[in-house]
Amino acid sequence: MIELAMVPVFLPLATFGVLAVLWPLRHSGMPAAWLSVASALASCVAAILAWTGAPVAGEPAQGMVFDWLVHDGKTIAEVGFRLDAISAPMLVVVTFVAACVQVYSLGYMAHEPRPALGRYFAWHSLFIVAMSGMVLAPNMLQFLACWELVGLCSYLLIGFYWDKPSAGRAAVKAVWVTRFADIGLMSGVVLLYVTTGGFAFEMTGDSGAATLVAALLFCGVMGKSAQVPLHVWLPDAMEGPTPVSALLHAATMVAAGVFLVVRAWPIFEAAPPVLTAMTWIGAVTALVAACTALVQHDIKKVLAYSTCSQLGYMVAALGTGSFFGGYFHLTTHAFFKALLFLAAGSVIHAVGTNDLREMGGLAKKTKLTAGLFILGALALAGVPPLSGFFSKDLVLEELLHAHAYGPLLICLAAAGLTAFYMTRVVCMAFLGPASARSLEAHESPPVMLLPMGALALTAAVAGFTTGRFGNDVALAPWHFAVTAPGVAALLLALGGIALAYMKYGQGKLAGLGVPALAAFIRSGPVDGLFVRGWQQGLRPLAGVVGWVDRYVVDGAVNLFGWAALVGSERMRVLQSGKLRDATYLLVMGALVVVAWGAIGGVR
Amino acid sequence: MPWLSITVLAPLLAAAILLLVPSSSRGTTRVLSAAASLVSLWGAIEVSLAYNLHEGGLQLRETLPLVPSLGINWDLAVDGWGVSLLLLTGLILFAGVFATWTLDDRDKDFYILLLTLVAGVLGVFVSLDLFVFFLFYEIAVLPMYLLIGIWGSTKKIEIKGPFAFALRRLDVGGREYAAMKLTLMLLIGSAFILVGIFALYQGGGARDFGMLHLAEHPLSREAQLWVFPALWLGFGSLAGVFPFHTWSPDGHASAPTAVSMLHAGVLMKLGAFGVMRVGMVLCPEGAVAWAPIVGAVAVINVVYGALGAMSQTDLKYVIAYSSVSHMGVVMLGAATLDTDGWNGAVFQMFAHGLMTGLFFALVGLVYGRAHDREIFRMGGFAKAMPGVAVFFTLAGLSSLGMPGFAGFIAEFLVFLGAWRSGNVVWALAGIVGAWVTAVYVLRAVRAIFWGEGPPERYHHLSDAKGTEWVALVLLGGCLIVFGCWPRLVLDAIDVGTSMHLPVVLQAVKPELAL
Amino acid sequence: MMPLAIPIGVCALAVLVLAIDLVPGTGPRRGAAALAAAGLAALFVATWFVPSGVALSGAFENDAFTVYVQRIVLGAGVLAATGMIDHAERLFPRRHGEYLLLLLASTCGMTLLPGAKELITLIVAFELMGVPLYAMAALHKGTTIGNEGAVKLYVAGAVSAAITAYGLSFVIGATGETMFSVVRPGEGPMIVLGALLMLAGMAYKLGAVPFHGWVPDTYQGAPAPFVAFLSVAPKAAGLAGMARLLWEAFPRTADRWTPILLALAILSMAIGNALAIPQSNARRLLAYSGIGHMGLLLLALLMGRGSGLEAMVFYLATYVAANMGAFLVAEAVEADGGGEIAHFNGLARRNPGLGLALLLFLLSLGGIPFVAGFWGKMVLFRNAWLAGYTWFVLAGALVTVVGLFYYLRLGRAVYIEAPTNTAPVATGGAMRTAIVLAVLVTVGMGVFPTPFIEAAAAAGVAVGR
Amino acid sequence: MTAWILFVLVAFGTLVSAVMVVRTADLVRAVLWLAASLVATAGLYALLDAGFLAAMQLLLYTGGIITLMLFAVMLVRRGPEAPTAGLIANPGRALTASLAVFGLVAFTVAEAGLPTEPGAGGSPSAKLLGQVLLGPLALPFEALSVLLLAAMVGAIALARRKDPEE
Amino acid sequence: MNGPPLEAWLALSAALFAVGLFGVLTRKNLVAILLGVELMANAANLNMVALGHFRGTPFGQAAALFSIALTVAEVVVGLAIVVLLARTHKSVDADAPSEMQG
Repeated sequence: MIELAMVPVFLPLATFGVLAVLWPLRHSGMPAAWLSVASALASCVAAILAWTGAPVAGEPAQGMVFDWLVHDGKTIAEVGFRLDAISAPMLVVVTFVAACVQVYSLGYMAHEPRPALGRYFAWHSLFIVAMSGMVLAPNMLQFLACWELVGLCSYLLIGFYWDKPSAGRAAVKAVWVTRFADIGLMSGVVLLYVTTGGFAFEMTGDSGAATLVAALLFCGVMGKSAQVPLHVWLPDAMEGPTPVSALLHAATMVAAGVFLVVRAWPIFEAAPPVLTAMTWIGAVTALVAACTALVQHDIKKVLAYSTCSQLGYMVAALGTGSFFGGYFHLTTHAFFKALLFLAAGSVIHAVGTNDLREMGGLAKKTKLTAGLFILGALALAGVPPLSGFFSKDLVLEELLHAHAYGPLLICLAAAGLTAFYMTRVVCMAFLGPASARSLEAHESPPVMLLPMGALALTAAVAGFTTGRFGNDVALAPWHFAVTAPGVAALLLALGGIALAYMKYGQGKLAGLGVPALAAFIRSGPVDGLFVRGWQQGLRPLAGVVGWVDRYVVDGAVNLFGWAALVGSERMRVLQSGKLRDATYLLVMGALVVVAWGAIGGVR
Repeated sequence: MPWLSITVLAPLLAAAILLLVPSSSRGTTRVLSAAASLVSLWGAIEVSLAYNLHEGGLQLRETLPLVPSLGINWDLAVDGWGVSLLLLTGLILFAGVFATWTLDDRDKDFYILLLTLVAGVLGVFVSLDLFVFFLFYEIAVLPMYLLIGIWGSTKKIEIKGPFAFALRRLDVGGREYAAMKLTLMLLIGSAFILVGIFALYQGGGARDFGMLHLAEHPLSREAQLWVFPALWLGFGSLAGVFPFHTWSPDGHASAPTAVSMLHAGVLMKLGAFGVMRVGMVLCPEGAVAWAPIVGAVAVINVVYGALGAMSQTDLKYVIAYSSVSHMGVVMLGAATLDTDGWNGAVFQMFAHGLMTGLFFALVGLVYGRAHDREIFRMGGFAKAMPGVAVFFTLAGLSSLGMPGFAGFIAEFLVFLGAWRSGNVVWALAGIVGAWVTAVYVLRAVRAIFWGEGPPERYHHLSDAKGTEWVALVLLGGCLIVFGCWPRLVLDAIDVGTSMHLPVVLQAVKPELAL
Repeated sequence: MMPLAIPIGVCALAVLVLAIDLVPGTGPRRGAAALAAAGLAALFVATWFVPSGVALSGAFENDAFTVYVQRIVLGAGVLAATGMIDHAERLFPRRHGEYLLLLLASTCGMTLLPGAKELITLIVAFELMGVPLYAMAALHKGTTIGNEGAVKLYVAGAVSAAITAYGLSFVIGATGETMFSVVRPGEGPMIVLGALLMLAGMAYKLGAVPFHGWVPDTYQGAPAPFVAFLSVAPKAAGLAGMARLLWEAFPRTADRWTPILLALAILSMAIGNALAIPQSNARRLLAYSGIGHMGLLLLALLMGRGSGLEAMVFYLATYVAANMGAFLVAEAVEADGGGEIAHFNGLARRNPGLGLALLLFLLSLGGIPFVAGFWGKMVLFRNAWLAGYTWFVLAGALVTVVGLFYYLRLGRAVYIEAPTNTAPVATGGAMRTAIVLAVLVTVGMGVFPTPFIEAAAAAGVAVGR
Repeated sequence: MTAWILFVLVAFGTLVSAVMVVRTADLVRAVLWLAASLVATAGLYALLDAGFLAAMQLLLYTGGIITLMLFAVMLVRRGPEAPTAGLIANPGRALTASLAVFGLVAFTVAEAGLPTEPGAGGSPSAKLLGQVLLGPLALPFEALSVLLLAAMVGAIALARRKDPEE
Repeated sequence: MNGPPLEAWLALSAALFAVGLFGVLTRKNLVAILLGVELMANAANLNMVALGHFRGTPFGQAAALFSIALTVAEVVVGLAIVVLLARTHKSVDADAPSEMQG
């Protein structure tokens, strides 16, 4: 079965290699695209087959490793594949969403110039390789390596429109922030090696080191999975083409952080203080992101903050002590958030702008897109029978079990807000009077609608596949209807939808929002912090160091040169060129020589 | 087949023959230099193939008495480290020769000096006799003066700061200034090395300069306490150790492409190699006593170099400062006295050599076409030169430690070594340094290559042509190959480390029990 | 008598040259110089066949040390004779004979000096070496600075001769004998005073610092090929004479005069190199660099028997070719343009051969590998280190860096600066052969120094046996 | 006793004439004073019963060098001698130097054990001197001849007015 | 019959030497400097003879003889140079020839 799992790594790698080296093929446009799409689809099929044959929780993992780093003759780090209950489902999610997005991109990116299209699909294949490599990583080192490669792909894909200055800044910002967080991750991996002598995912021995390693690893998670202080790069990442946002910045890449915690669960399990911190950070992120999403005008920004909020959910779930809740929510969220982004993409494709205020009444023009978007929105809001309801309630339930009442309340509030802002988007975009732009909107071609349909299907059905996520008990679907948090969440969701519909659908309740606060949140206060940190902190420090090096350290070195030159010039005066001075010098020299010798001896 | 002598002497022989070739015939000059570099590269490859990893230790030994009465003999042998660094030099030389294919004024002299320089470098990596080691070291340092002096470029530096009078008197920024400063600082370093060598020689009974002989008769602890710093400062000045690094920015910024490729790519490694192979292996107790200070200075190097690079707006200065920072990582690795640390240090020499070689080749191309090095005046170059943009990004990613490239392996091993040998602060500083590197490298890539089209003042920008691709593809390819399959070189380096480190660790005092 | 073969040979050659000059006829006398050069070369070869041993009741001994220094001096003589032909052709075509006779007389003195085992022989040989040099310095008669250089050399020489004589009187007074072997056991203040006076009297010829007043002006003013000879041969023979005097006549009082030599060495090295930095005239630069080198040589001298003198004579051997070559190239450039460093601009492009030769000479003077100077410095530093002068080696190495600074400044003019006029510098056939010879010796010794080091080792031990 | 008186007289004569050599402004008179001093020295030699040497001194020194000096002075004297030419410059440093020399020699002489009365062998007769010159000192004797030849040729080459080239 | 002791002779020659030295250092005229040198050489000869006499060795006088001869050779060349200098520099002042310096 392991060979099947290797397909999603080697096939796209081959595709990337071919596209990278044979530039005529890359410049050929559609053939290159189809090659990449084919390899993505094949990888998806292989992943699903591998998942069916994969060992269920408890069974030994199938794996294959080659030694990579060596230390005094012994190998200290291997590279390879490890297929088990945790990695198999994630592989399916990744490859499935990637395949859908690639097919979707055929339509969405059709009008791009040929070489750019080739480049786009090449990097997409590289992303699949990196993501699969990370999912199947047998040890923490390969996980870290692929984690960084995923960051590289995000940098490349965000900066796809490299001639747009804003895209360039966004791409660089993404890397800076994520790598800043990766300082923690790398230190964690190094500490892991130092304490355990290897890179395995579990840590025997005292829990002190485990706590520290877990905390450091969590720093990396906060960066990649956009937890509150370090989430500033995610909204800017929307500069990339929408399929990229769908694949990377919604479904898979941002979830890497969560998957890291799941993958290295034995370490985190042995570090309770880190877990409690995670619940709080997750909850806070969920709430803050939800509030910010409320006030955004750009449809993609709304979805970005919504992703940020859902990631908060997953992290909070992980913090409760069982990784299943987070993991399950991750998978369901991947499907419906990818769906939402693709739908948003076809909306943008239709009206040509991201600004919600210029949209309206698209339901009539783009029925299918509207229908799929609304389905996704409902799943996100947590309306049964869609998968969102099941996974979100599982999270709330776990929070309840872990007696984390504070985070529970915050998450409930966030759930309500989520429903509210999704409905706001639906009303502003699809319902209400048609704006100038939406008049000449037209439905997206089938090649875009087909993957959205597939994702819609999985978003609906995913709720029922609880059994295959590395957990031992399969929960019956109806189990949630009865629990208290489940009911509370449902009520809040319906309330949110109603309120939002009344405000934006029918224009009542005008006094609800506080425009000043909305404007302040939109301005991105946290982002401002980072920018100021760079402009007043790091850059001036570099300036000072540069100045010190050129004028002080280098100055001191030049001082010697200067002293030598000036000193020797001044000494030239001694050599007067007059014969009598020379004779005098000679005689006095002789006298000193003789005196020193003659008198010196006597003492 | 005495491969080592062939590899070392091929460039010298070619230089000698070039002397006789009339300078008018450009073709023969190029073919001859390319042939010489090919022979060296081929020799390096032969050596690495012939080197038997299981056996380890010193192999392919060639000895010939040179001045028996003083105990000096032409004693070449290669250990694990020598193999990898020989390979690096061969690669960089081959790329360097092709990078200056289009040079036209006085190209014959250029190639003669370049080949002499490389012969010096090759000689140092493989010579066992300290005297011959020093002899090659001097040969490697001196051609730089003429190379920078004749083909270098001048950059106006604003004169200010507390020592403005000194700067004004020495016409800072000029190419003669840079050439002279570089040569003098390195020669002052070699003065200290000479003193160190003579101390070792006397300690070994003043009979033989061979390193093996000297290793058997180590100096007393008190003597080692001052001999090691002498060797460290001497070699360190070439490796860009903090207070003596100031020649590096000016030297590399003024040097022509191939020269800075070779200098930053290979010559700085000479310094670090010297510190480890001569300094640490022959003065173990000195090395152990001074390791914390060497490490602390290396940390300054890393962070100071990275911040320095960030403050620069001239492309060549950015790369030069980044070399100082990366060489700091090498010295950090060396100071850890840990297997991973040393493996990482030597691998970093290898990886950084490739990276900087590629960087300076690219900078040469960009400067050759745009005749400007101010990165914030450029923009959108990717439209005109996509190939250069791709390889520049590739080199940048490797320098910021992106996995899949050689840079990551080296830095990761160094951080492992640092943390394991108890200097956590060094490791953290190194990791932060890597992040700062990411900041200024990506900023440079964006400033030069991304954005709308190139500003109108750069009219005839074109992508790399013909032979220029050789350097890019060769070095870029190596970065990826050695990044994905590090064992190709790491095995040899590990063999070298496991041969030398125990010698140093024997001198470890109990309190530093590993 | 046979051990004296070489000095007698040189005298015979001198007389022969004089005889040729007497032949009536108005044509320029090129033949004489060629004969002199050939003769000296023949004598150089003859040194291998002259039996060692004592001559004339012990006044002269022909041992390894004497032979080594004689070879250096004869080699310098050959280069000087060939080098001067074009210069003389240009400036005093009809007075070859006088110049050569003086040259050979001085060379005869120099071949005598290293073997002198007796005080008066030493003094007379020293004067025989010195007096002709005064005359040669002014022989050009055309330029004002030429005569100025000569008079400064002369006055320094005359005063020093008086001081030496005064010193000699005390030594003879104290011991009553003149043979070194007899004077050797002598101690006491009178001998010390005599020894020091003689030391001070002879030091002017080496150009050590307090006595160096005349060096830069004479080097700049006097005819260039003569300066090439003056900058090397008298120093070599002078040092050899002093080695004999100090280590064979006054070894007992060594602790009194070694610190003085050390002081002279440090002063010479420091001030010589320092004053060379701001020089703009090539010959003055080489003059001061010579004073710098004298610092190292004095250290070798004071280290005494065995390793010290070995390093001294070997360093002198490596120093001869490079220094004379550098002056000969300076002569060629001066004849074409002028003596300032600026006139050297772009020499490498005007005639690559000359440029490369000068670069090799400068590298050898600077102590860079693969040319003779490197080995000279290394052997000296090694011996100094083993003799305990560790700090001196570091100081010497750092001063070498200063040396390289001003050598490279000259090198920069040759290789980097653009030439003012691109016409190649005209060099006569003889000058070219001399320069090629110097290059061959410099590079040859650089690549294969072993025989020279071994011979130096034997020479080092010969003194004071 | 008479030896003392004679010594004092002649020594005084030498010293006075030496001082006058240094003091007189006019060159010719200075040379003549030098001649006087040399003759007095010859007298001293006689006192030290070095008869041959006294003769040599008179013959060579006074005869040879003084006449040469006079020729040189006449050749050199162009117009009227500038009055200041002969005068003394910076005597201060010169005085210190000469006193230092004298002091040094006095100091050493005081230290060294000197033979007080005349040596057993007394002063050598001319015959013994000859044997010495041609015995142990044969080599310097011969070398001296080469030196004198070279000095003559050099002097003529420099001083002659019309070179063969003109 | 005890004539003046050795000390007296040495003192005399030292005095002569000192006067000669004074002459060399103070006189501005080149020929006068030569005179000074002559005095110093003469003092040295006197010293040799005196010491030779008291020591009873023939070498004193022999050395003096050689010294006289050496001084003669020196003076000959010296005067030739001075005459040549007078012709080219039009003056015999010691500090006239100082074009070169530094």
